[in-house]
Amino acid sequence: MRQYLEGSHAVAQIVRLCKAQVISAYPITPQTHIVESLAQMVADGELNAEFINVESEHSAASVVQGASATGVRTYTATTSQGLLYMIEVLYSIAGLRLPVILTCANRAVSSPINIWNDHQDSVTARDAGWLQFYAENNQEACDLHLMAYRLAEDHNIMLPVMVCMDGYILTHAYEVVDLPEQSQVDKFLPDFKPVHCLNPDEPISMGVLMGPESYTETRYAIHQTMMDALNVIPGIADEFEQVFGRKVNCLIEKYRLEDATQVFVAMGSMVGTIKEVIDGLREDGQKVGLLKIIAHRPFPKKIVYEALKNAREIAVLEKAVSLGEEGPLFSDVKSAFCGHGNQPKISGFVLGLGGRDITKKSILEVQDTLAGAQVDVKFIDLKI
Amino acid sequence: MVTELFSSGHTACVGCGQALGARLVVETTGPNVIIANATGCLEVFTSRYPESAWGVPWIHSLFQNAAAVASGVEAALRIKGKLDQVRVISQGGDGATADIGMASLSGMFDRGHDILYVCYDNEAYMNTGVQRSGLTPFDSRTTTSPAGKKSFGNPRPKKNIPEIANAHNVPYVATASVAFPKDLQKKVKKALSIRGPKYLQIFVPCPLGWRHDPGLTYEIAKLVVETGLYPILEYQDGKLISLKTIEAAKPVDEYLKLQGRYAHLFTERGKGEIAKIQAIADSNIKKYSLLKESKEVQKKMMEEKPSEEKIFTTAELSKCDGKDGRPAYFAYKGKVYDITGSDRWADGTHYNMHFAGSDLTEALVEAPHGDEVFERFKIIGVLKM
Amino acid sequence: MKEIRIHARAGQGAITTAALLGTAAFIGGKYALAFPHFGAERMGAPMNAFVRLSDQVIRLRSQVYEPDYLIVLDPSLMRGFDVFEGFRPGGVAIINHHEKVQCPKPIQNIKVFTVPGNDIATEVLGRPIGNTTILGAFAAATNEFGLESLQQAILERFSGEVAKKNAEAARRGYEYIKERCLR
Amino acid sequence: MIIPVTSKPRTSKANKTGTWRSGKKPHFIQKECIACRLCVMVCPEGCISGDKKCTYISDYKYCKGCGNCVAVCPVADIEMVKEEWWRETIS
Repeated sequence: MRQYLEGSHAVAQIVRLCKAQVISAYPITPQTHIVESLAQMVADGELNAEFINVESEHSAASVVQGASATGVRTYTATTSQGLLYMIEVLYSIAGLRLPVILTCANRAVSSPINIWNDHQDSVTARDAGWLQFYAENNQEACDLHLMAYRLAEDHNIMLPVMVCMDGYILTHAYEVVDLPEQSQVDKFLPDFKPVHCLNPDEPISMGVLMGPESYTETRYAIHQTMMDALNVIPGIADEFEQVFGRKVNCLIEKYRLEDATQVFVAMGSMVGTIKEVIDGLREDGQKVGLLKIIAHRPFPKKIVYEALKNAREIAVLEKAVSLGEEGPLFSDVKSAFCGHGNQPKISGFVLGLGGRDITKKSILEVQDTLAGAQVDVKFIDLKI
Repeated sequence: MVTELFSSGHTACVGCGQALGARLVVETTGPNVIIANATGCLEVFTSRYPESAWGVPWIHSLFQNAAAVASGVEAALRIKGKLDQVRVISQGGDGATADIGMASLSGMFDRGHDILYVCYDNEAYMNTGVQRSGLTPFDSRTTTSPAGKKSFGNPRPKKNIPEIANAHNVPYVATASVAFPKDLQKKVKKALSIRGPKYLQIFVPCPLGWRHDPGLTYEIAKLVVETGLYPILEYQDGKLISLKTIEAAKPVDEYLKLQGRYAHLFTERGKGEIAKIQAIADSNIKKYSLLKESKEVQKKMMEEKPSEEKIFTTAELSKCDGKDGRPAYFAYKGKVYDITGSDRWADGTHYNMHFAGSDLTEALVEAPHGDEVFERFKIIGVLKM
Repeated sequence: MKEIRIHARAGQGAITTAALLGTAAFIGGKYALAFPHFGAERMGAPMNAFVRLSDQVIRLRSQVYEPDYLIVLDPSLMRGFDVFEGFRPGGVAIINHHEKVQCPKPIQNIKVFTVPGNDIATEVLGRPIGNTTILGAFAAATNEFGLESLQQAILERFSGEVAKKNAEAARRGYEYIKERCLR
Repeated sequence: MIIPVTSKPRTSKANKTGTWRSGKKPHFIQKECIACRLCVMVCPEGCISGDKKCTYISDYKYCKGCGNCVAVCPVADIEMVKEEWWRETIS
């Protein structure tokens, strides 16, 4: 049913509809409205869940690791310093193949401390074995959470999923959102049946010590599963469409790419602003298009190449930079062209760090620079 | 003089108790101190680039490691041989201290660093918007321990950090409130006179989080002590050496009704809960014997008072209140002074704050003058313990 | 698409006002995006909230630099702050103040309505919080949505007496503009 | 290239928080004052100063109008007064 909600409250409603049973929460701006509304639902008896007020993010991840290992559906949310503090637990959760769902309300990282939006936090966790989806708007954030639970608990995947939504820009934005009915969610999302879990009836030991003779294969298995997920996701997305009556993209979205010679590639809420600029440029005859990356992990390399192969000039815009090299998404997109002939010009742009506003002018500055020589790391709206 | 160690212009909310507490602390430590400050309101409202309210060297750690960063600062000063000129302070809010920073705080205590740790207790995570912490009081409403059809707010009582600090054999542990600024500053000075780890926990009201009138910060910080809900104690090497006694314990309702975070208790459903909070106050009063005339308190603090002069019982002293022609006496540290006829004690009252016929030992701490002003009065006896 | 910038101090309900405005437009059949420009603002410090209204899904995520409409909830802000920065020609500004306010800059055919929101609110709500009164005035001055949509948004957001009184405050703001300013 | 993440000491004074007051401010009557300095001690902004009796005043460039000095003064020598900010200049 179409409602007008703040992004955080919409996501909290989805978590309620998915019937998470153990929720761990440690407050960090701008994630707080999500856990606050879940707390109120539990306090009012609208959500039958254990809501655990932990003493830190390291424990927030540890609590959902323990609960998921004991066979219940879990949820937690964090951002920035909190995500960095819990990273060792994130690796452990993926290694244990536990289907934990985490919302990252993306925010810059210290020092200096900054509470506004960028993607430096979640990209730091991209090697941890979690599926990572980035939402453009709050409708997508809701749909990606529904897909996250279904994919994570699918016995062909059994991996945790991180849904990234831009702090303040999405979490604190009031938008029109179509929330599903409980019956639809129950149809799409079967009860969670763990592959292995802590249970006296079958007292297995989890997370055991594995030496050189057996450790490698566990990593290979996660990597192979990530690659398999690329094929599993489209099928589940179709099921999503049948149940909820609308499409959901989980890997990429093509926008006016058919005859585009210049293509922007980006993730998250800035995509909306880029689409506005593209419509303007198209009106005065410029062949410009956009490829929205939704899944940063697993990175859909083949379909990214298929989508971009006819472009002459590609600009990758991102809100993060691997200090000492280039933007992580830029590296990923360039790698899609390895082994293919007639390489297009691909330039990398860093913008919107620490909440600096991305305006239409910023996008046009990207386009001007793209026309020139290829650059690896161009900071846009730099004040030096 | 406008203060130079914690300057105006910081962006704390109107009537912020934590800004008041932080200013009182750093004005006492003086310039030769390095502060390691955890993430939180204090850090945010004093250090928005390119400005800073601090007049002393100050570093923002992260949320959970202020005590560990301070340990590093202390170690560096120690190896440079400067630890007796430059002292080290580590500070944070209640969440940074009692929750996320507990491990590094325990580590600092355990290693015995020469650091004063100050916890500004505003009883919830205020910087992120009033979420529950380990020091959120019982039944108080926060956004992650909300009141609802099935809940009266925070279901758990406050952690007792002073006793946890004592369990680490910390040489000096004390609590204070911004309503008693002189007592607070006296404890900071005392702490800095001691080597090794020290812990000071300061009660600081938060108008935004507790939803009270910004002008009531002082009043609320006083009432919490006068109801017994926040014992003001001082330990040295684990032994109680001083505490702030209460004349007659005020009912907790007087304190609770000023704050929106307890509004949900003033309903039909909530009445029973207020009784539970009163029980917490009563148990504090009993456990720490906070009431004035309870005998143990008098004996414990005043043992060494032998004297052959006239001995006054408390009852006898209270009759000499200088009214209707009666003499005006008061007691100070066990001695009884005659102030009959003094122009500053007209009909037995002093600036309508203090009254003849009572024991003014504790009240003097908050006075703008020391006990030198008593020299010109005659000592005419001793207060019987 | 129309862009709105709301000026207030932290703690004065700018975000609730933006959300109510967005909800009213949504009830009136439009798409709306309402979002704050959050800082580490403390109670009392100046801050903004933004709203975009349109007939299609709103995708533009940047802040509002050239507002079609301006709402100033706390007139004392105008002392040290140019609330009219980037104000579009033909724009409409609603200022919550009991004294006439002029736009200090020459921008063609703009309308600046000053509405004693706090005084009206004191009469209706018993407290000088003029947010909903100003929203009523906004509805009348811009016709972006009807008074009924705004009142329904208020009734959904608040409850009981508070809701009814705020809905009435909105009507008073609406009438204030209709009678005083648009005749 | 280094861009320091530091601020110079006491620079918060550039931020005149007096503009936060909305309608009321403390007025120091300076008649009963006994120079007990309790107002100086409880001001969260640390912007009250004075030395001898009846010389205490708040710096209105910074005073946010919280009113704690009024609450604490033992001789009621400070009172909150309405402030018409149109005329009051924050100098």
